[in-house]
Amino acid sequence: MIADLLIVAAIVALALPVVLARSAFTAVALFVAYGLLLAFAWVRLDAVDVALTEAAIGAGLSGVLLLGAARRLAGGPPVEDAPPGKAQVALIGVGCAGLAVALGAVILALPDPAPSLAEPVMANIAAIEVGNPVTAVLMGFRGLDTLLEAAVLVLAVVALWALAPDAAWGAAPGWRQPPATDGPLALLARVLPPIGVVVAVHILWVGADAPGGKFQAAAILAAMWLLPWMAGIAAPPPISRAWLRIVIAAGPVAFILAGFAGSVLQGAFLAYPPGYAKAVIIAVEVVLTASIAVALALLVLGPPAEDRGA
Amino acid sequence: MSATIFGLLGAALVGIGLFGLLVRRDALLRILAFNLLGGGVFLVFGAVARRGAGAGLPADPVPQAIILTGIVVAFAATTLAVALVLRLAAAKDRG
Amino acid sequence: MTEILLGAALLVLATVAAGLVRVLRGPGVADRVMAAQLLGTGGIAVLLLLDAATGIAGLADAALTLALLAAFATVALVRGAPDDGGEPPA
Amino acid sequence: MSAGMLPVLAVMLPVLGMVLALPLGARGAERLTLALAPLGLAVAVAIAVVVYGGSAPIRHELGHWAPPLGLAFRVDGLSAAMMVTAAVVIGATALFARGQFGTAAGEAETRRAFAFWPLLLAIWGATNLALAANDLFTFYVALELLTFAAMPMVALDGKRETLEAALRYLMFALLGSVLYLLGVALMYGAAGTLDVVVLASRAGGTYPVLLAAALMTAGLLAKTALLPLHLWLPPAHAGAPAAASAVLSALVVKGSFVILLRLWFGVLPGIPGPMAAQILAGLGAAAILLGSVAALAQERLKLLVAYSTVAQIGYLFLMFPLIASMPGTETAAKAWTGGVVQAVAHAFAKAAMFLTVGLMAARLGHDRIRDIAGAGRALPVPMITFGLAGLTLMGVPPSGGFAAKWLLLAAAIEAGQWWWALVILCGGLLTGGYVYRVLSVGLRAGEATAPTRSADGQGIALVLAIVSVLLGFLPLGAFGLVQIGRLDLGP
Repeated sequence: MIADLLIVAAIVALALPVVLARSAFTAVALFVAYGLLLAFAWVRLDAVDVALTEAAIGAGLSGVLLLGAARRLAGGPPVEDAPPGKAQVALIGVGCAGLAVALGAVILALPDPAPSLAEPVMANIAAIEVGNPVTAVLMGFRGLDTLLEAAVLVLAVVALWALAPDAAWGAAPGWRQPPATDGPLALLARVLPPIGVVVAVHILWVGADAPGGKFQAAAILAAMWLLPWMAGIAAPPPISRAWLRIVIAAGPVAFILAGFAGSVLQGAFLAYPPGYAKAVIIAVEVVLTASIAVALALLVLGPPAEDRGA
Repeated sequence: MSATIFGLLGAALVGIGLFGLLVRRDALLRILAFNLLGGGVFLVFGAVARRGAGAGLPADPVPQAIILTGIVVAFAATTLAVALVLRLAAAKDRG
Repeated sequence: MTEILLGAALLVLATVAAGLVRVLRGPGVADRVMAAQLLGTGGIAVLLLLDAATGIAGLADAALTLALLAAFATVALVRGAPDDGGEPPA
Repeated sequence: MSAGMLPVLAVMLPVLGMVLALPLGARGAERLTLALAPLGLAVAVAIAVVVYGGSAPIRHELGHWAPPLGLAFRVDGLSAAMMVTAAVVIGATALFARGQFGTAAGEAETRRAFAFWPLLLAIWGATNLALAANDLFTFYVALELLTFAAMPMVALDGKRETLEAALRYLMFALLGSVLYLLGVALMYGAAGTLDVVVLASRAGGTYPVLLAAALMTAGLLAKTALLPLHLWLPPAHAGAPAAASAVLSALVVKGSFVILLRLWFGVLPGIPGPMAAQILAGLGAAAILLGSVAALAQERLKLLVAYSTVAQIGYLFLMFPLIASMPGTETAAKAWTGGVVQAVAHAFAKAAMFLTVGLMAARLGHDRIRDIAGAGRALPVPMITFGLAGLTLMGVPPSGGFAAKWLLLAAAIEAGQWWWALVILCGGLLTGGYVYRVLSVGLRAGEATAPTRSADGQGIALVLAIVSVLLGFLPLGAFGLVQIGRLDLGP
């Protein structure tokens, strides 16, 4: 209870200045701290799977992405329209506060006891053959959503690359990093990835029966893959590389093929053969992890940029 | 109890994020505000999940699974928005 | 024993919250960055203490993840912070 | 193979194609798209035949898990009609786009060609997903797919204005998504399920449900670009390449609209009061009138067509109060059919119009309306296409647009809500105004010449325009298809 209130107070104390910050860089630093605290909120909500994801993506990958953007925009961020007037700001403020209050009131008015699918999930989890109920939902009961989300990530990579300048097409993704430095940074970038890969494999493996799984493992792998590039001791592969594109596509393709196998063998898309459900799920998850990791890393890097050759 | 507290936090974050999205003109700050807003939405969902504890589980796994995929997609959206803003800034630099 | 561990977790959490003041007030970017790092370290401690106290599955893994990603974010901060360590021009 | 496989194929073929496009590269993706187009059309037609023949929706429980725990596809008459529409529009656009985005053998892959084909397939798959799915979160995934595919389509030319339009669109779209998702969270908290059919029996008119519905509606309206949330649409649709504009106007905005129909008439039949429906239609009426006036005032052809989309979207919302105030009656059925036929007819007409306007701009070297005098002689087929598509938009008989507007008009009068009838008539006149303006300048003698004489694609646009007109010749019985499995009549 006290811990909850402490976390809530800290999160609000960070979120407000993010919105009001004068410089983008300050706002991003605040935002990274906010992401870390959010992970605690998820632990307190008994959502350790989500806490893992939030720590990896919310605080880690997002932080790196946004810090990079803030640095590049430091010269003068693009301003779109004229800023709203004082009266307008006040009006929007009242409106947003009203929405927040209404939302809070409605949350207090949610039915008690809460309707839930926890029981049907546990009653049927044996057929999915995994111990972690969240994984059972992701890969079993709502497998279609997960499959399509994996496709969304592939689409996001296509969309990102579509934003490249024509002159840079086919080149390596991302902006040119400052030249390599020897010393602690380069050392870290050499030492950390092997450890990270082991941790990622562990998180993926336990994910079948305990909190963890492909998204979390993929986020860690992506971070470890990015490290040497960020430290300037290695360069990412050009986006025209065939293997890169094949790895990104492999996960969703494997998932879709598993789905059609269910159509043929079991009479329903994404139905797993009894006794082999866990084997199929883990096989698909391993391929998916590789695809998602590469996709996430490429999304952080951004499209190929023109200043690379300059 | 935790569910209610964090649900209300989610509501507050939705208000804060929406305010930032509508009032700020700096594109990067808008992206941050969008992420605050998204975090608030996920917390509301998380509160709903926690309230749905049952069958020996501390929380309803269905909304938790939805939040997981939601976080990944929100991240992808953020990367696209950032890339677009950077590209636009580069285009403006060239005049 | 559980109470002691939970109390310790709460104490660390309070320390982390105190560190937030630096994140919020700066004045330099370096101050904020260091404070954000304290959050990461403190976060790992809190998670491990909670793990020992409650035994909720996966907390140790969450701490592990946080440790890796905090190091990752540090690299980004070091490479990304403006050279002077102060506020970039607004 | 059971009929349940058909919706799975309709969704998964384009999605699989989109994913495979990445390793295949631009040339392979182009060929794959052109191969999938007839296949997808065959699937869509088969779906329509099965639904029409069986007079019942197709259901398929994925992984044999029944809702509320699992997910099910449910394809009713509305979905079937829209799936056929999507398949035709996508196929026609793909053929048309070969000229602009094709890659010859041995040619290096360009950015535009690399991106266009998977984005097109993604829009197709996402549209079919929005039509087949029956779960509020699966709808969210479809919305995200649509956004992620449509945004880069807008920015495909890479010019500064189009990048700005894309950023504005992305901000609107992301805000819409997140509001929608907040509504989904509340809905789950209130009812413990996200399945549309199960929700219909569980979601009462409690405060959480009402706020959820309001948030989801607001989010979907931003994505459908209903006035006053339309600001992103004209620069985005006018700035995109012609082939992209065609699918953006014809399909992407309809995806969120169909989800809105599912929400109002599937999840919450009768719960949003008649007042809310009147407000929605009021916004629609404002969109019709202001959008048409704005179209009249445009200097550029592509912007004119884009503002015409803002106006034509308005018609879609006139069905809401007519169904809400007369639930279960003949009048409601007329309004439903009218709205759906409007969505279909507009998809064909607007795709034709954007393709043809793109052709004209490419051949004439500009799209300034006052300088197209002489285009009637230089570019007869595009001018005819524009005119035919214009007939449908005006609602002149016989055309698909006429059938749609006539049904809406009749329903409005039967429901005693004559003011909507007035709006429909005024809208038709204004539409006639801007279509006539283009035709009158174009048919005037003038020096506009088309230096390049390639005929690529003008036939495709003409066929789409003819289809939009021929819809008006369909026997009324055929429109019965869209009545099958209407959710407001019960599951």
